[in-house]
Amino acid sequence: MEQILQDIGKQFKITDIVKKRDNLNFITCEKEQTISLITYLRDIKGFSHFVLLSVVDWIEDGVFQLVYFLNNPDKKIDIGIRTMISRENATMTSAHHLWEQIATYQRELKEMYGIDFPGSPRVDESFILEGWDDIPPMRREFDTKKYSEENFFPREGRETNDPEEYMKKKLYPDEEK
Amino acid sequence: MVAPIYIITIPLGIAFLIGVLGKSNKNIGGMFMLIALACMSFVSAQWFISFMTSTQSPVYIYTAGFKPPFSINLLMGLNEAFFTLIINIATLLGAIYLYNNLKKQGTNAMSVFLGFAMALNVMVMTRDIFNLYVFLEIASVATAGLIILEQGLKSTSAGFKYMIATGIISSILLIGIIFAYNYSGTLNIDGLIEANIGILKGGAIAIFLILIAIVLELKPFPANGWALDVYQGADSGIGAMISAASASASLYVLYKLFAIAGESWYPVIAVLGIITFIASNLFGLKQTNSKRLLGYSSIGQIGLLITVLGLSPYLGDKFEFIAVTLLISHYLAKAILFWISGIVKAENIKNWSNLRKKPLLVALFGTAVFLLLGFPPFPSFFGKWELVMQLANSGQFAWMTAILVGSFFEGIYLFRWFGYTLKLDNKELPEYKMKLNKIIPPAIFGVAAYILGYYSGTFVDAAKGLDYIPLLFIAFIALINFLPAWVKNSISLTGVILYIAVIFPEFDGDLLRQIFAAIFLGGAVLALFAGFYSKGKRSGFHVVTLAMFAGLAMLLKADNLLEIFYAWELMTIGSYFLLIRGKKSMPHGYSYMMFSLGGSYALIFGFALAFVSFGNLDLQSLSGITIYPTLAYSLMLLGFMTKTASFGLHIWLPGAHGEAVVDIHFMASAILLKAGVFGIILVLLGMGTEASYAKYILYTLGWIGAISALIGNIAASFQESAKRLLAWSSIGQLGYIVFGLALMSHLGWMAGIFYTATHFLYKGVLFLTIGGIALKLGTPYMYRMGGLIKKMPFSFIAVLIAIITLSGIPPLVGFAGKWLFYNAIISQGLYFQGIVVLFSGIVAFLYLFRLIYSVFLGQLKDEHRNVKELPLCLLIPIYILIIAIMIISARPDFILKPIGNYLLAYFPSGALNWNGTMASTGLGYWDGYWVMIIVGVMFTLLFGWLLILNSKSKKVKQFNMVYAGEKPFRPETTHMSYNMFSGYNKALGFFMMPGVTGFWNWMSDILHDTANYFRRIYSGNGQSYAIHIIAYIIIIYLIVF
Amino acid sequence: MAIEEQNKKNKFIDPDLEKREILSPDGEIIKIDPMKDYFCDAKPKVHEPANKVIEKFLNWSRANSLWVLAFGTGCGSIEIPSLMTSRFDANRFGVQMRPTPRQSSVFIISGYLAVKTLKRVIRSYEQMQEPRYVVALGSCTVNGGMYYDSYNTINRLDYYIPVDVYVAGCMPRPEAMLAGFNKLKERIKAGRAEGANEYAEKFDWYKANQKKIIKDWNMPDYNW
Amino acid sequence: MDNIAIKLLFTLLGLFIVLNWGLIQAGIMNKIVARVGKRIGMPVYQPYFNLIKLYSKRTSITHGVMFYLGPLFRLSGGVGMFLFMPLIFGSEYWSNFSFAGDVVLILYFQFFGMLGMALGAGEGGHPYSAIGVSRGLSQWTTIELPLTLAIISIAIQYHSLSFTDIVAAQQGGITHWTMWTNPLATAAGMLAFLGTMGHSPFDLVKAPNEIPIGPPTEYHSTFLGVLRTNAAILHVVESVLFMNLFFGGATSWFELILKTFLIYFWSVFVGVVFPRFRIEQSVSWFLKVPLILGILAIIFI
Repeated sequence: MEQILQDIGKQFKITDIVKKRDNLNFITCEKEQTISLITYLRDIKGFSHFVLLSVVDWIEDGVFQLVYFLNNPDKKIDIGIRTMISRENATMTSAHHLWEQIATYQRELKEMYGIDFPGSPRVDESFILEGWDDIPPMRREFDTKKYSEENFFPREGRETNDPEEYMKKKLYPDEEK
Repeated sequence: MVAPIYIITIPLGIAFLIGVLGKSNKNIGGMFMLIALACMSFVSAQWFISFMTSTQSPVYIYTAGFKPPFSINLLMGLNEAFFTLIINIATLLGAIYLYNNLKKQGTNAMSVFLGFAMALNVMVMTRDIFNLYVFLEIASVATAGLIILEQGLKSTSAGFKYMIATGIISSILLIGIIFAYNYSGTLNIDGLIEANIGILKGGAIAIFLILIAIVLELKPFPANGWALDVYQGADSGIGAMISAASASASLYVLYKLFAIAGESWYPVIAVLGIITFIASNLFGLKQTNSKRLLGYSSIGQIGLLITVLGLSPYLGDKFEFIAVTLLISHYLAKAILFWISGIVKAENIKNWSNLRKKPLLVALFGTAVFLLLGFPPFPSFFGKWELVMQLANSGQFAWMTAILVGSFFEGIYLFRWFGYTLKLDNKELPEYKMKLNKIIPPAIFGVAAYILGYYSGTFVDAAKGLDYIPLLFIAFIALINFLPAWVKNSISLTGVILYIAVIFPEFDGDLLRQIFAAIFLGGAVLALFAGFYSKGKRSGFHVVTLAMFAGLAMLLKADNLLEIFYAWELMTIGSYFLLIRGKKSMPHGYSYMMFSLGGSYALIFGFALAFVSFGNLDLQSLSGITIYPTLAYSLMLLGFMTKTASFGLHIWLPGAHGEAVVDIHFMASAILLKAGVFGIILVLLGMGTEASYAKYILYTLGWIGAISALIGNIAASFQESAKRLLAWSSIGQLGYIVFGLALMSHLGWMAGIFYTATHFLYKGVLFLTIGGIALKLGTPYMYRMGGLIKKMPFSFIAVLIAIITLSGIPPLVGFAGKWLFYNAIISQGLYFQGIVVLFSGIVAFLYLFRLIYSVFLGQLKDEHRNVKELPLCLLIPIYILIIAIMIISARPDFILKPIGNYLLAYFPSGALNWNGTMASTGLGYWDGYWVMIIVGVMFTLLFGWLLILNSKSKKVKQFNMVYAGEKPFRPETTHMSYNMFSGYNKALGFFMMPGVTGFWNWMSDILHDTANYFRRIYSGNGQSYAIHIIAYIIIIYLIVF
Repeated sequence: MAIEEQNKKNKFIDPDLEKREILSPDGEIIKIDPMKDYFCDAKPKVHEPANKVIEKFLNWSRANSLWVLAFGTGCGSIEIPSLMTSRFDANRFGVQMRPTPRQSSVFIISGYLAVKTLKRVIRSYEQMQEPRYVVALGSCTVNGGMYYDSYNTINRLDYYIPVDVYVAGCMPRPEAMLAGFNKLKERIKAGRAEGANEYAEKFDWYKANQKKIIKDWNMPDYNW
Repeated sequence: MDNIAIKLLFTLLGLFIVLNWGLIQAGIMNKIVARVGKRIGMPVYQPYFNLIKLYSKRTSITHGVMFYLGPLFRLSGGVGMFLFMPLIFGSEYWSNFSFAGDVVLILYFQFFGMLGMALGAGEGGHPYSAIGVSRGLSQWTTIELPLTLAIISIAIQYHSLSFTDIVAAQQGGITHWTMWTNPLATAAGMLAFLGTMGHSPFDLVKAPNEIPIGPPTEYHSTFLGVLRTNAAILHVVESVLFMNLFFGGATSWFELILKTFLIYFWSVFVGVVFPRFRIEQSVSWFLKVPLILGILAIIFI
């Protein structure tokens, strides 16, 4: 693992290495180098299995953090490649040519976060949400409660309670502190 | 009377005259040449006519006033008159054909041509063997000159090889003559005959050398490589001359010299001939060059004629008829073919498809092909028939087989070629023009073929009863081919109806023939009526249709075996042309013809055995064949089963029928196949069940029927094309019929005949509707149809009734067949075949459901939203058939009772008992009338009930259905039709392995590979050809002595 | 057409429902409007109950023959199999599962309902034959339950299809469902389960609510 | 004609009895199946509720004429089989209209309903209908094979295809039944019977979960009611067919009810025990054991 990280460091600009477990590391690299890093890992270092592609919305920093999660089945090690892309006009190079299934992840990200992957197959088609016309719902600036109230006819008289408080009150009404 | 010597002097004189005229007067020279040839033809024609019409005695012409042996004498007898006539006519027409070529080459070429003609005449007429040699040489030289007329490497080398070969041959001939003179002291043929030199020791060698030389002149296999190059290299016009005129002359020479040789040489010659016949036809299989192919065919035909000469002792008084008809056929056909090949200028036979642009040429080509292969109404048909009959009469079955096999090989390549011509899609075709002088000669020969065909028919006793009126009517239709289709259709329809009125009373009292006449001719009326749908000219369609129906009608009328065979072959021709009309039907039409041809030869073999056993050709001769009866009956059944497309012989049918358009499909399937059934009935009636062999034949036949039924039905279930589905279904249905007949019991035959009739009805409906729909929608594939019930309700009802009938569901009449089968099987004890048949009957549900569902139900496609109901001209015949089905369904006794009564004559036991409308056997009972009433009443009552309960149903559109919470996307993706019975395919798909097709392909590959392997002896090298000739002589010598 | 404009605006184009031109075998060009040609566009009608006495008898039999559409919309569908097992045995109340809406009379909305599922629910509901009943399970169908603030889960089912019986809980146990069925039976027998007619009466209101959240409305207004 | 009128009345009565017996039988079988699974199960009279409910649906839709007529064909098939089937041996009036035809008629009249149903389902336009029909037909072809063999074997044995004769020959105690005298044919026939009933393991045709209900997937309301009515009649009539062929027929209604119950129970019994076959498996299966039994039945008759 260390060896691999060293090798990567020789060729790519790695900013941050987080060691979670012996066999799981997260590394952060630049947006431009990401795809070539993944290709390198896949072809040279034996990370032949693509696990998932995920994203974290750092609205405070104004960035999306993409995480490509790869697995090396021979050595039984995992690696997560993090890369930051701007929230404004979020686009990322598509990686569907490496693993076909990435296209599906990218389609989901496009729908849920509005991150564009030009050239990825069917990336513009709706994936889970049919007919969504608002801002992508998983972006943190999207106010889901407001949306729900506007669209879904909330039933009047609905109360929301903290379960712990509520149960306490109900079961032990005398015990007040 | 003009003296025969003028045949020689006129060309000689004119040839010199032309030479004198010089190069400047080519036109006059040409005129003179034509006039000379015309005069020669006139002289020989005059003599021929006088020989034929009066008791003219042969005339000897003595040169120089002395009698032989001191001078050369010529003979003008009937034979000579005939041969000079055909030679002169051929040369005259050939000169017309070659006029421009000859003119281009100048007057010398004309002189050579005249010399060529004269030499051939003298070869025929001379009675002096040395004179014969001289003129043979002259002819050779002239021929070589003519060959190199067309300047080019090929023709020059061909001419050279020709010279080498003829040089060797001449020298051998000369040596032979010297020997002969040595032993007999005379050169006169009559003198040689008298001397009977064959009995002398060295005389045999003389005869051997002379005969072998003449035989070599006739290009026997394998010493004929040079000849092939000649045919290929020479101009087509010259090829025609060599093949038609020279060969005729040489043949006559051989015949003349035979008299010297004596009886003992006949078998040798016959063997040489048959080897040539079979081998060159075999080698023709791989040939693609048209002229070379014609060369093979020519050589083969001449081999056949040599064989006939050699076999003349067996042929008795029919020898001359056989020889002349075969010769004439070869002569006409080869001349036509060579001439046509000169017009189209297509070397490769695949390029002959540009012949299609000129219907006249196609007609001529077809005439020539069928003429060569001995189809009616041509002379060769009668010639071949008599040949086979006489050979059989003399017990020469091996010869018969060999000749038939050789003919079959010839058929293979001729029909492939013809198929290419008719159907091959070939884009880059050379342009060509039809000049009048090139088209007249083949046209004349074409017409002559038909006239002579009629004329030669009058010489055959058995053919006296043939009815030529339908053929005349067909000829008339052929003449008005340029009219639009509806006019021809109306005329044909009128003709057929009139013919029915004439012919039907003839079958009075013969129920079998009445039923078949109703199917054939009633079918003809319906088919022609349906034909009104077509626009345009439909060039040639009516001729071949009527030919097929004429054949069918004649089949019923036939009183003897020849007439049956005549009708059979006529029908084959008609149906071949009908089937090959489809878009992609070239391979299928071809395989149809191959099976038909093979079937015909099997038939003729069987007929010959029947003829020999019985002594005459009456239909009774089919009963009680004593010579090889198993073989005879098997062959006849095999021959007829090629039309019923029974298992093993069925591979032509799906493709051929699948490609045919609606009315042709109807004719080919619902009607044509029944001809085979009729034939099988005739054979089985003759065979009976008593004989020991009958049991085995019937057993086999029963299994064949059962397996056909099974294979046909299972295969039908896996088809995607509706038309192929119906075609396979026909195989299955015919399998039932064959099986029913093979039961050889009252019930079995009743079922068989009943099926024959009802199959015509319901399949007719299916073919017309499905065919009409396929035509309307432009596709036969079921997965591209669907939902048409809303657009074509009448068609749907028709198909529904037809499939209920076909599947044998009560109350419609199909059930009667199933019921009879059950009873017949159980009472006859053929359980396992019977089970297979019944199983396949149930399998029929698969394809029937698929047919009606995929076409009419399910999802209507976008592009079919505006289609209309079928045209009336199709609906009317369909509904006539439907009405017939309903009548028979309500009262099945209307048809079953007469059949039963008829069959009592043949199968007295096991008949149905009729109690009113109830039929019963020893086993079960069934009352079609009551079933119909009960079902009808019940259905009406329940319908009323449903209407009351469910009056407020909301009509919705085609996508308003439960689609798992989704909506259907498109009709195409919602219509479940492709590979419909996939589960069944997984379980029973192995039945569909193309085993039979594979077998026949394997056979064909073996044949072609053999041909290809042995063909390599023709290296194209003149020296090796010379060696071939010499080796041939030596080998023959060693074998003979 | 309104749906079409809306779809265009939102760029939710369903290629299968676009108008298209097809060449027929005769060479004629056919214009196809799938929405009109392939779907029936009639609206539902109110079907008045028959004569009171007869209706009572019919309702009795309807109540005793509840054919449930096997369509699990949410997490509650996992309770349905256990409902049929020997422990709870809904069969004895005449409750049977049917795989197709055409043959079912009861629709169980089993829990939360995403907008995407709602579209299918509406289709299936409209394809059921009248009279038809809806049993809604779980608090999600009552007021959104724990998903009350989700961007794609509805809050109130009765705004979209008429509901006969709510079975509250998260999740209600099978016993509760059985109680719900018995409640439904009572309702049917009393002749109060006329949801289908209500739907037809207030059809426009229901449709407006449905279309408000189903943006790519690619189906006819009423799915026959 | 009086004869016919009385016959008609008796036939209608018989139809009524058979229909009710069919419904009750279905209820009893449901109950039995439920008890096998340790459930209480539906009430015995549940089929009546279902039927009334289906007939009293307020709406129905139709996809076209053939769709409308499909159930009618199906019901006609069932009723027709009933009409041509003699119920009680020795009774002229309970022999229905069996004078119109013999075993073969019944055998082929089965297809009347099947074909109509298949066509009606086809016009529904639903691909699942077509899949169901294609499976059903595929399976039927092979079901019929052992059945045909068995019938032929019986026909050879009794020299008759007539029900009356076949039943008459079996009178006089259990040892005269075909079951006893021709066990191979009975075995083949009863295996075919499993297929005709469409219970597991041969219920892929109606495979309720993958191709909902198979052919009648689009049928509902009254149409489905008609189909259910037919099913009730048909199940009894099929059982009567096998009873007449193999189990000595019936001389009284009680005997008929008892025997048909047991015969029908056989298919339910097997269905409860065995899981479902795929279509090619069931096709191959029928071409193995039952076919061989049928062939042996003919050889050893």
